[in-house]
Amino acid sequence: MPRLSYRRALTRALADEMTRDPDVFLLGEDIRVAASNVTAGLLKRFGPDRVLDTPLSEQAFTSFATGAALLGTRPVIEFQIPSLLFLVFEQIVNHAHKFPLMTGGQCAVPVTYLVPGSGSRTGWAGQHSDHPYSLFAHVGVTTVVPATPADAYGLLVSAVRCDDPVVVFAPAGAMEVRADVDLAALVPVPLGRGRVHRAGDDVTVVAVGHLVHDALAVAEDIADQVSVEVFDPRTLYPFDWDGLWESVSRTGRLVVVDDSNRACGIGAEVIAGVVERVRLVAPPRRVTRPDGAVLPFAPALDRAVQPGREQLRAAIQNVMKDG
Amino acid sequence: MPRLSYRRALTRALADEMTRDPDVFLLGEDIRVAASNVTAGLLKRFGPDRVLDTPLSEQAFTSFATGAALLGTRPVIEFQIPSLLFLVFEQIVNHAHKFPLMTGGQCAVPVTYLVPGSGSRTGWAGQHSDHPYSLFAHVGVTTVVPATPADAYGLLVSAVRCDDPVVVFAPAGAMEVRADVDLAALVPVPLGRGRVHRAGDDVTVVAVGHLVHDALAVAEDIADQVSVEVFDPRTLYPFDWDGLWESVSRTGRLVVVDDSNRACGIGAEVIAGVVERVRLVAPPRRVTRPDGAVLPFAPALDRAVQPGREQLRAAIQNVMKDG
Amino acid sequence: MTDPEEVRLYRTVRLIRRFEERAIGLVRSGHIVGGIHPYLGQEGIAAGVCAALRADDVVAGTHRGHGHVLAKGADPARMLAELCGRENGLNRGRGGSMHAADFGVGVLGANAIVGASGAIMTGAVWAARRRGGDVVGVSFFGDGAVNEGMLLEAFNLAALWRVPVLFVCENNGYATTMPVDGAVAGTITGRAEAFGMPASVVDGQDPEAVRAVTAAAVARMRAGGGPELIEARTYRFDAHHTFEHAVRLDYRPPDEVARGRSRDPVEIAGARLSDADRAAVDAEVETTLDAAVEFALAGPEPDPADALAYLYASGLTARGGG
Amino acid sequence: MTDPEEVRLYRTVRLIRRFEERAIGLVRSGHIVGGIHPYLGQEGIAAGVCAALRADDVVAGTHRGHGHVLAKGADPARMLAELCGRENGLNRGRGGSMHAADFGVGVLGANAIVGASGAIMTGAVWAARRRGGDVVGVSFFGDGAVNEGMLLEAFNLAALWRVPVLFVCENNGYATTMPVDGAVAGTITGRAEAFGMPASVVDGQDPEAVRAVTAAAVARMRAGGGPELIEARTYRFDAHHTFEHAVRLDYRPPDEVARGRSRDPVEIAGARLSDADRAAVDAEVETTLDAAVEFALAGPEPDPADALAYLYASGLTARGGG
Ligand SMILES: Cc1ncc(C[n+]2csc(CCOP(=O)(O)OP(=O)(O)O)c2C)c(N)n1
Ligand SMILES: Cc1ncc(C[n+]2csc(CCOP(=O)(O)OP(=O)(O)O)c2C)c(N)n1
Ligand SMILES: [Mg+2]
Ligand SMILES: [Mg+2]
Repeated sequence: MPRLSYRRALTRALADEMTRDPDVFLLGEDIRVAASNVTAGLLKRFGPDRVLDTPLSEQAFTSFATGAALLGTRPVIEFQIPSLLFLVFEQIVNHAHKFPLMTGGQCAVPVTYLVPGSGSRTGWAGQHSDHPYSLFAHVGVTTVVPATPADAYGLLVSAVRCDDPVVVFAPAGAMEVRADVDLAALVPVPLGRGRVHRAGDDVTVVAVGHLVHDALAVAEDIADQVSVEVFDPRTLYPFDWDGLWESVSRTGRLVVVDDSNRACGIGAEVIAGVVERVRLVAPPRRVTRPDGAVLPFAPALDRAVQPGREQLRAAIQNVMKDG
Repeated sequence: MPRLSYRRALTRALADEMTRDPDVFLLGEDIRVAASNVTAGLLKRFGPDRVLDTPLSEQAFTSFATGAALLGTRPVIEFQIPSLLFLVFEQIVNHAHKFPLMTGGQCAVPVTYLVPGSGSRTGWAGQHSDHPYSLFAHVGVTTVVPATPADAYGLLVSAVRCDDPVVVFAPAGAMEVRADVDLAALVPVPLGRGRVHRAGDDVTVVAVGHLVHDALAVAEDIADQVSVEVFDPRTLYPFDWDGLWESVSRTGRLVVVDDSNRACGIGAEVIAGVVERVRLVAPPRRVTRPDGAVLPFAPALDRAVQPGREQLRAAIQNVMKDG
Repeated sequence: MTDPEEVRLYRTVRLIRRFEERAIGLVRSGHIVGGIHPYLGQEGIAAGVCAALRADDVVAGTHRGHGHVLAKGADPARMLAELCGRENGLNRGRGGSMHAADFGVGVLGANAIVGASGAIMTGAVWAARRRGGDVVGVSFFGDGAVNEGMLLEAFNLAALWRVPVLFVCENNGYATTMPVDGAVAGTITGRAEAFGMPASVVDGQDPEAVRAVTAAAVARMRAGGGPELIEARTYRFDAHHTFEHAVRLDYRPPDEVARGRSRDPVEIAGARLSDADRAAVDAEVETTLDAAVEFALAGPEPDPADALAYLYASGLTARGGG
Repeated sequence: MTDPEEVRLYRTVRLIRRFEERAIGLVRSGHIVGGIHPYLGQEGIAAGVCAALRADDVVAGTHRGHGHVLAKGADPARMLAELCGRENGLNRGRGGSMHAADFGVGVLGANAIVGASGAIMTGAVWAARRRGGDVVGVSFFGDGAVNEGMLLEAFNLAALWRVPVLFVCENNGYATTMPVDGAVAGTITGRAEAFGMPASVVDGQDPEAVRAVTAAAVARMRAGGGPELIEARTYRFDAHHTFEHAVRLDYRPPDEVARGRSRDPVEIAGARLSDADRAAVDAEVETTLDAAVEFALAGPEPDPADALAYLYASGLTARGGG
């Protein structure tokens, strides 16, 4: 079976959707030469009318996509830096997201916002290392964070086909992941459906994005002591509550590991959404970035601010101890 | 005792701080004629050099304030609409918030962002009715939501004096509240300290902003059945965990009522922060806006999307039933 | 007989004027909740611009948007029902004054965020053109909007990609209470020209002048030209927002207001009609608006159970808050 | 003997050039993590501009910011330590290449967000002026930044309020891979002029020319003038970012690169010195940089326990994530 990288899975998803649907087009900064190496080869295949390099005018090109979507196209925007989403927060949240309701259903805004390399890319420091997915879950824009190449493919395809705006975060920590994949078996992955990567009996670990791989590693590591179930929500909003409730109902214990800030992050939401519904045998735990985190430049500090395997292991051991 | 309105409490706080500290100045749209009626009289008292009307350039004037703060002043910006914070999210989160850490402590950015009339002002519809305080709690910018005139005064004063950026949300639903206040007794209210408005034994209701008044009304209403403690965090970030843990440790039950969207809102954070630490006798509940809420224009729909007293009453009754 | 084009222009300005006056009445009577930003005094702009457009052209407006929606051809009855928050409104009562839209007649919506429509319109026209045809679009905005970076970015994008968008700046001298001279360094037309766009100033109180300058710009755009800007000089006859009547702000000198009101687009357009034609149009407009008020007030209020209807075009159902 | 001003200019361009070359070496050797945006080829601009400033004037830079920080007078050793993420760096290792700042010498920071520094600098100078004095400020940015709405808003604010900010656009022909002609409708100077600002073009490869035009602008600003813009035409000799060497992007024609490199600010400034003077400066720069590398590599790595130090100036302690 060929080995597919996460990055190439994204490329493939874009190419497949552009082939399938002539209304799909791309825009962003330096996407023609594929500076991020996600759109490699697409200019040649689909031409400059469907691969648009933009000036550095994020607000305008984000709303340009909204307007283009209103009139029937399906734009995909690549953002070079996660914090560019801060710059276009208004355009996504106040416009793209709100148009359908505000117009009483007269329109749809099927735009995909793709952020290849979200989170820390070691050494990019404070303004380039954010992982703002919880913000989009809060405002209610469909938010996906694929962990594996196959999911990167399948979720990006579904995002492009979705009639609502969708933000796709491709964590830097997952971009280099490769997997043996039967290319013919690549399929759309439904939005809002989680995935149990590893079955277990004692504790459910909800892991987001690249942290799925850390969670799996920790689970293996302590397999002789604890039976860990690793649940990957894949879509943070809408969340697969049924899937998660089923898992924690069996295990009775919950740990969330999430690379966004602690307060009001998806970690908080997962805990709240579970304890409202399921009685746990031990208090749940989360492993997150600290409150208000800004990633310092020095590599050791940068790492210290991100959730790590040691913390996850400790959290798992603690919930086992607590009940 | 004179009756002080919430709005005039804000005016008074600004006037007092401008008197005390010549480095405090105001900027915003239509603040000279005081279109929002918060800055009334301040132009006359402090002159045009300290009450600056800006062009409609929210991004520039927000960063202008950052720059002015870097060089020793204490700007207060009034925003006419809550969603203008979306437009300047980058400028607050990526710049004002991050400068101190990124420079290794070389500077401070003491800017206050004041939003008079946050949340629904019935009839202002989708783009003018947001209540985005949970977003700022997530990113870790100090966030306050005063409920009463005295707290509006005291928290705004503390915000202006704080060496970090602070967002002050003055909910539309609280702006018309009046209270008998001894003006001489108005004092700064420490950031990060909650307040128990009403003591109770059976359940702790955490209510945010204007909903404090609804919570108090509901608590009175059902006083013969349930003894409700009403906890007003006042500052959402940093949160007064000690105060809340103390309360729920006594009552054993928790309901949060919060006018922001459900997913990843402060409601989720409060639940998570409590259940990590305190064993409750019944599953906690939250009453919030729905996921992804956009406020429709028609008044009945607008109201239906906001958390209401009936829902709060039901939630309280449910936690009492559950354990 | 009067030139039918002049009759049409007059009918539009008169319709907008009387629509606004009735709407203000409905604000006062509490039927319209939250208030409106009346277009009074600026009617000549929407009327003149839209008279030069085709049915398949598209427009996007502002918070002061009733004129644009009506002039492009939306049904006044459904528009008024929208302002009253009724299920039979253009947006089924979900949008209200600041978001009224009618995609069926090419109105992509009023917009409550100053400066937001420029980029949206640029994308919309670009998408329409991709499918062939020679549609053009109009983005309306005020003098305050030219200070919003997002609009200036849109100027650049439209100019670079030669997207045929007509940027219409309604310069009524104020952004709420901020005079244009206190807010705009340089000139409005100079800003557009800096992006390589042709720009001109027109008397916004004369609908025929607006129509003529728009027609010329539209002809150039249909023939393959890029975006242009028209600055229409006008005056807002009434308050910024009906709410202002309550707070009594004082920022426009009375003699300025008197001077501004003395050039009334309804009078200017009306003077070009015979008395009989004018009377006929006036009567027709009243009949239309009588029916509109009736239609609006008879419209059903939306059911609170449907408060989140249309939130997601994909059919996703949002989790409730209770 | 050589004019001491020319020696000073040459020393600065040479220092920046050799600093960058050493920094690239340290990226290759893994001592600088994450890479840098080299200022190679553009040294004449920072050198020329800062030579016309006073010590109490303030500057703010860009992602390609090493030149600005050094030219304004920051210690190269502490700057290099910052790039290496050491506790003895300018920002105690918290900022790195894109956020290097030295408030002590008026450097408010490089900035990783394109177009962000204009408004920050406008506010900073406004605040400084409020306390009296005649400080001026410089906001550096690239040709890509003039398409960012936030920067254009800052032009307006500075012009309206007559804040003495010199906007220096380093036009190196590209925003990453986007040629300036594909991104900027109209001209860069025309954009500034549209806001009523004087604007001029200067040869950015000639530090003396840059110094002269800056000095004239600064004199006008100190005498009460408002903001101005200088477009310095230049060429980026190397990759956009050191990372680019790895991915091998192909977007600049080889003959263009050759032509661009043929006008080297180090050579242009160096030619104005006697051979002996030039050799002396070169030697002095190497000594400085040898010491800087040593200082940087000997600097302690920050303690991970202090990862959130300086997060809140108020002293607030953030809740941890574990
Ligand atoms: C981005 C943004 N900033 C501020 C506001 C609040 N606001 C609504 S209308 C208005 C004035 C707009 O002035 P102008 O563009 O001249 O239009 P006019 O009201 O004069 O028609 C302001 C400040 C807003 N809606 N959006
Ligand atoms: C607002 C923003 N958009 C995009 C980026 C990513 N980015 C970093 S540098 C750069 C190119 C900047 O071009 P220019 O302004 O000409 O400066 P140069 O790199 O040529 O010095 C881009 C797109 C960014 N950092 N900030
Ligand atoms: Mg105006
Ligand atoms: Mg450049």
